[in-house]
Amino acid sequence: MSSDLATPATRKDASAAKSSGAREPVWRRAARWETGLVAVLIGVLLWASIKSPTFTDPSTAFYFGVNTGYIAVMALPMTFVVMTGEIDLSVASMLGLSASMVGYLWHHGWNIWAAFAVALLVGVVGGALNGVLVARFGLPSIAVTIGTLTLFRGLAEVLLGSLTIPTIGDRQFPQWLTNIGVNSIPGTQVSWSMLIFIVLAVIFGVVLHLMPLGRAMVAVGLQPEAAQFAGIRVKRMKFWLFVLSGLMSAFAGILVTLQQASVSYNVGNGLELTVVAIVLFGGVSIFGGRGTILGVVLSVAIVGSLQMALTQLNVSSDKQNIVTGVLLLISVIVPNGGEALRRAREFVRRRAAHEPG
Amino acid sequence: GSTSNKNGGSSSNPAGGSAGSSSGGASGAVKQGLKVYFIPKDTQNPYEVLADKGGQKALSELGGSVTVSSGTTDTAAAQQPSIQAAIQAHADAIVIAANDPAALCPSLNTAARQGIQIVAFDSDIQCGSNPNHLFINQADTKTIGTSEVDLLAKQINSQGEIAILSAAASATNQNAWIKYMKEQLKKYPKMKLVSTVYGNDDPATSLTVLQGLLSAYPNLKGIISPTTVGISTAAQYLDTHKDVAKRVTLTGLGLPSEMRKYVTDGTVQSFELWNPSDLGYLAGYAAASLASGTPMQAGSTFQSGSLNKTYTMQQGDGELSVVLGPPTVFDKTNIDQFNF
Amino acid sequence: MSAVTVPKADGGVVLTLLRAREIGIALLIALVVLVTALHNSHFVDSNSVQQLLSGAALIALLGVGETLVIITRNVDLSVGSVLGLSAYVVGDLFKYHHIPVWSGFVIGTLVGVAAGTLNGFIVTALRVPSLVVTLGMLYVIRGIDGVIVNGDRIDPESIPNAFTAVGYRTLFGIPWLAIIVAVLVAVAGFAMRSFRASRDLYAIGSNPDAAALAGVPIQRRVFSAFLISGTLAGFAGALFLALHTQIDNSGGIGYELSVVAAVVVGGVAIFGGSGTVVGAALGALLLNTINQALVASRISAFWNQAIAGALLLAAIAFDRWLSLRVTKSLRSAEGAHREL
Amino acid sequence: MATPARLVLEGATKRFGSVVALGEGAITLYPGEAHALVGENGAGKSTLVKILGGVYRPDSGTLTIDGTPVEFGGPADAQAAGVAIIYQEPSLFPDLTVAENIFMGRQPLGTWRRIDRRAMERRSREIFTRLGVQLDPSRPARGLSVADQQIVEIAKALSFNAQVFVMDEPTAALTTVEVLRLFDVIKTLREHGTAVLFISHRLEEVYACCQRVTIMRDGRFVRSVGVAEISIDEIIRSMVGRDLEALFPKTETAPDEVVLDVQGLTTEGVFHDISFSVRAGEIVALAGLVGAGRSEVARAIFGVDRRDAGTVRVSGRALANGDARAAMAAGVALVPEDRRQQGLVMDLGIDQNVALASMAKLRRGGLIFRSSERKLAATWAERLQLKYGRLRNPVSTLSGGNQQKVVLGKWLARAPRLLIIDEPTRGIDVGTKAEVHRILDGLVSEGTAVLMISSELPEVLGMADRVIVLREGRITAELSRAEADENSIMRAATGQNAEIAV
Ligand SMILES: Nc1ncnc2c1ncn2[C@@H]1O[C@H](COP(=O)(O)OP(=O)(O)OP(=O)(O)O)[C@@H](O)[C@H]1O
Ligand SMILES: Nc1ncnc2c1ncn2[C@@H]1O[C@H](COP(=O)(O)OP(=O)(O)OP(=O)(O)O)[C@@H](O)[C@H]1O
Ligand SMILES: [Mg+2]
Ligand SMILES: [Mg+2]
Repeated sequence: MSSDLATPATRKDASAAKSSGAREPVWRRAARWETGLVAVLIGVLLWASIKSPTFTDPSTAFYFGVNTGYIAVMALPMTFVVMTGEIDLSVASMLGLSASMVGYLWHHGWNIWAAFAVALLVGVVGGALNGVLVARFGLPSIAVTIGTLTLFRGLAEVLLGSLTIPTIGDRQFPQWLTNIGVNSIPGTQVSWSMLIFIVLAVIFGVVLHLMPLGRAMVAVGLQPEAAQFAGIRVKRMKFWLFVLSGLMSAFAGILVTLQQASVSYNVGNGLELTVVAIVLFGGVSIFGGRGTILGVVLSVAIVGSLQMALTQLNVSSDKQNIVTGVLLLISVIVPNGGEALRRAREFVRRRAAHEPG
Repeated sequence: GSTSNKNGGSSSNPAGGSAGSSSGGASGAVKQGLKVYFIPKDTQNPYEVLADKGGQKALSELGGSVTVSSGTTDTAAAQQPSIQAAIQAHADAIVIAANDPAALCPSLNTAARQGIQIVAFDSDIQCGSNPNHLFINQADTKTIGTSEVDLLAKQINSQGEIAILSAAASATNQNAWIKYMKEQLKKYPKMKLVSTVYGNDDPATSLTVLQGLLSAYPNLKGIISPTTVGISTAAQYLDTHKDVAKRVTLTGLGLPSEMRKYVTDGTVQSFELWNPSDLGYLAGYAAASLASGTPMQAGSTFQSGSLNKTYTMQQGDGELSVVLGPPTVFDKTNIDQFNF
Repeated sequence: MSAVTVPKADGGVVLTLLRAREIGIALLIALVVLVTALHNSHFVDSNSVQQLLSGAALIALLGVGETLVIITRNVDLSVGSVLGLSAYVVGDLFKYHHIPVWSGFVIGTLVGVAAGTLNGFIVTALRVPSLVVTLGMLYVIRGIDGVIVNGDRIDPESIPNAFTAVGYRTLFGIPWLAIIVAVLVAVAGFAMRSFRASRDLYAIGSNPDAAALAGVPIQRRVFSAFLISGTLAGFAGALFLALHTQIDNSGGIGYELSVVAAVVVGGVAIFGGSGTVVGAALGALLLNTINQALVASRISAFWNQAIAGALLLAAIAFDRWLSLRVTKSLRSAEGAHREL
Repeated sequence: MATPARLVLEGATKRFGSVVALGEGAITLYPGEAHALVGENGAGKSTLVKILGGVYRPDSGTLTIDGTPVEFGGPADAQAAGVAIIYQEPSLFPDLTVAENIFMGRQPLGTWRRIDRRAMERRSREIFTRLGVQLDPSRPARGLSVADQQIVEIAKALSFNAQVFVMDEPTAALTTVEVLRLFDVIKTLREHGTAVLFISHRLEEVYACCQRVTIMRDGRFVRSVGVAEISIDEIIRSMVGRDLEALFPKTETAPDEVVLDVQGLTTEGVFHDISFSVRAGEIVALAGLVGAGRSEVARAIFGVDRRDAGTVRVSGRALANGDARAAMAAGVALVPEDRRQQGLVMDLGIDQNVALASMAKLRRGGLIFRSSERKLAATWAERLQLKYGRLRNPVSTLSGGNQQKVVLGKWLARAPRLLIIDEPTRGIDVGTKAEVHRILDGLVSEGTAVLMISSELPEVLGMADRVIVLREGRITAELSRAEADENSIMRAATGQNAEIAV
């Protein structure tokens, strides 16, 4: 992007930052949001334990992991991408493409590890395509990734068409691998995909909050031009973050393939908005530069356990949708609500002061 | 698939006998207070809603209860939590219309291992023997495929180019029917299937691909749309484009209530379906019966309440299934008698 | 030291023409149509052209509102849900309350007004990012729709013919639907050029701080943009019902991304400040044309989505290339006039 | 004065959290006068201007226009009251045409309240003619140079027919000729009875165009006098509150080995065949008019822009093209011209900004801790005498001069071998200016090579050991300290004999 009159920085000033906490240190804002999330999480867990007799069943933890683990894995690179002020809407399609690639190769007699390797490579290539278009050609990521969302899903359809792998007569996927969808880690109720997510979350958290790369991402998200002048390779960073996002989505595709022990091309359809919702609810600013991995982890925990509890209570999925939407709205309204109230009060005061005069 | 086939085949006779002696084939043997989870493709699909209501009716007749649970999107992932909830609630049976033939197998297998009976309806699962399950077939899969081709053939004098307007490319039931349509078409050498297009059960997409189809194949004589959204969208198009309606004949699977207008005004001559409510009702009875100890194997029988029929499980298509009955063909003469 | 007229600076006539994005997109559409028609002359049959237009009409209409919102550096992801809700509410009233035909359009629009008001209020009064707000509203409105629909479905026979006529009637071979939308696009296009309030929208998106300094009532204008977007989505819901003549809970699912794609392809800058509603409408037409052309070219259905995605990327890239050329020509024009 | 005041602001205060931006602001403007407002960076001038413009609502204080007390609810109210403002930061709409930028919100209307574009462009052209510039009103504002942006800002304010005309540092980016033209315009405005408030850090301009001057210090009104009654030194003393040491401290040093060697540097359409070198212990100034391409040369050397041709060597090692990281590793630092966009991440704390370029140094076992960032920042804040509240406060809360010090600290923390500094004192008050100059002088004494870009001739003449003059992207002269004077530089910069009058 050129150094034109209106840069992203002024955009941020105008919308998000101008309100409440712009002048406050980042960590204090974040800390407060995370505190709120912890409170919400505790509230949800308490409420669910009281309301739903089966919520305290140990298997809930396992199911929670199975249902949310692979989505959460995509939320991590998405956090990085959003931190730098971009967005990747192609993650769910990449998940589908990678899974379809595994299925396609498996169907054609490949070794499972070779199939995984190719699927991950597809993730890297797809991510690189996003990266090139966004970082090198300067195209807006929201538009590019809507395009690749269609493209990747389309390629998955080309690969598998109407097939579900394994088809009748195919080999089954190796059972010791597909067991990750059925069995928890021995001696615990933690699913494998959740363990993977937790390990990754620690790594991503360290990178974001304690490493130069993380600092650089924050700077890029807040003010790309200034970051560039500080020697940060903005384009290169964005490129690699999209590659990372592609890779992790492909990995999530492998996870989901194993959990379901099968693949169709439409696996993970529509998950992109779920991933974005999780990241945003975790307190990551859509304008970039603000957010924590802890927030995203808490968000995963809240969204996942709410879904478990509501399904157990047989709350209709439409009402669950409403809950998801309301959570998102709360995530932006609460931090800004105080400021809005203050503005409203001032407005009323001014009105009142004007009227007699 | 093949192992289960063999097992089922070899053990069918003695097991059938024992089933007969233990349960006596009477619905009176059904346990009270059964908990059955109905997991439709999504909670809003009107067709599935009718089926669920049928299931509810069945279980309330039998003194049990039905929980309907699913997502809002037609994905396997959205059905997963419902299966888990059923497991955790120690349900007696799960009746599922699977969004994916295989993706739910691991979860369903877990459920089966906890003693939950698995019944599939509308769209079958392909899990081999993990778990064993009973498929409530709306009509014999092969019959649906062949009869639709026959229906169309009758109307276009068995000749000309035809096409299929399906739902999503990955829809299991659609693909199963299409397979048999293709087989049946071999009997009509003058009818040529030129294309299969996918409208994703979205009316707008269906319209776009339909028009694309019509311009790609100007000599198209017939369209089979084995999906309710597809056939009604196509019917509306033909209804408003009489020039096209004159040369193109439409048939497939549709709901009488959606199609009545077009059959009455002659745009569509005939199409098929079964009563979705009966389908759910039968599934409910099957699930209750299995949960009450009827063994899941070929030859087992169970009563079906107001359907007034004793159904026998059969090993067909490599899967254990019962067939609701032949599909009803709707046309001008009978369409007013149906209100679903 | 003469006044520099920018267009002459670089690239000549072609670039000047292309600078009006609309012409570039129109050329692309012409290209797609031409290439397809060379393949298959039936692609330009009147039926096919009618479907090209009416298939794009709803997305184009939503695109008008979306353009207004995006120009102000916001985005409205709730349009698909609003359309679905509006369509169902209208259908429900036709079916169960037999409301007069005209009121269908009014009520549909009012549903949109309510949603737009809510979006606009949250975004402007609370000053929160619209992407998050409208993503939340996408879920909330779809959920409310589900609660209202509750598995029901509105059938074609419940909807008055006079209402559905809007969906299929033509005037001089052009679908009413397309005419209605074209008129709205033209009016909006004219207004966006000609009135102070609409220029304010561009100012806000181009540089919000400067807009505030210039005394532009930012919050009021952004509110209006959301209100208009909601209103048009509501109206589009009524048209959706007229076109498809039936509705359940699934109307408009996923439209938000199609609309954003159309708008972006139509040359509206996703970060605000520039773009036209005419461009957005043409963007919608281009995408629909591509989809229909793929089927008409007899390309295997499995390839459709992949090719559509690739073409979408190509269109975005082409647009970027164009605007880079334009910026470059502006740069080289600059400086030439500076007095030393 | 006998005439009644046009505008009176009294006892205005404004605080931002704990920062008191304006403690006791006051100004009185009379019709037909040009009134200067001066003060150090952060004295509160812009804050006062924003109060006049209705951007900020004062916490207390009264504003009277033509004897009537007024309260502005927003910029629109101020405009309606006849107050036109040119803000310090250009605020244009890049996507809109120049004419629309000028008339935003006040576009001339035709029938049916339609915007009359033709009238709008005609009137824009008229204003440009008055300003003596040629700008196409129908071109988009995107791509305008900083100077042209400023011209559009001025045109915007002129289009108001305002009673009160406020200009916050309008000349910072203008060439001499344009400044003179602006003074003419101000004169015409005065003759029509407009009150003009003029803010500038170039005190000679104050004498050239204003009748009275108001001095502010630390957010407070200090005094208001006629310019004839006060000397520059006195103004400075009132601004700074103390006597000022030399503005251009200059220690003579013997230049050492070549640190930067540039050969044949070219970027198509911007600059051509630039070759020069900078030695350790010397300051080389790049002079030239705004738009000559000096900043672009600096950016290409540092590697934030790619070059089309040429080599850049630092201490004999060639730098990769377009790789700022490599340049930094080789010991190059660049203090860019636009500190708000390029120099600083405005929403990050002072500490993180200072540390941003020193990540490698601060890393402990691959990790960065906030405490080490803060320690580094504290060191430099003290050395540079930074005025701040807390180190974790966002730099956006600092005044311009202090922001510049943060940028300096950020790069000096890397102990660079070569410091490129672009407009080191643009928009900086005289007090801080002297400090910055002293810092530069200190660096050079320690053996750092400095490449300085400056549009202020006194600064170039006062600080540089050698001056390289650019005109339209080409080197037109290389002058030693002895050869360099206003005339020789301007001749090289303009390619003609130019009288410098200001
Ligand atoms: N929005 C703000 N939030 C917090 N502090 C602010 C804000 N705006 C200004 N300040 C502080 O108020 C003080 C006065 O700033 P102001 O911009 O008015 O100074 P100035 O006299 O215009 O300086 P300069 O000559 O550098 O433009 C400074 O200390 C600045 O840091
Ligand atoms: N925003 C811009 N848009 C288009 N061209 C620009 C822009 N900025 C600079 N240029 C072009 O680049 C060249 C040099 O730019 P610039 O004004 O930065 O030079 P400079 O000598 O560094 O001046 P300054 O004193 O402002 O630092 C000129 O030809 C100018 O036209
Ligand atoms: Mg200032
Ligand atoms: Mg410069």
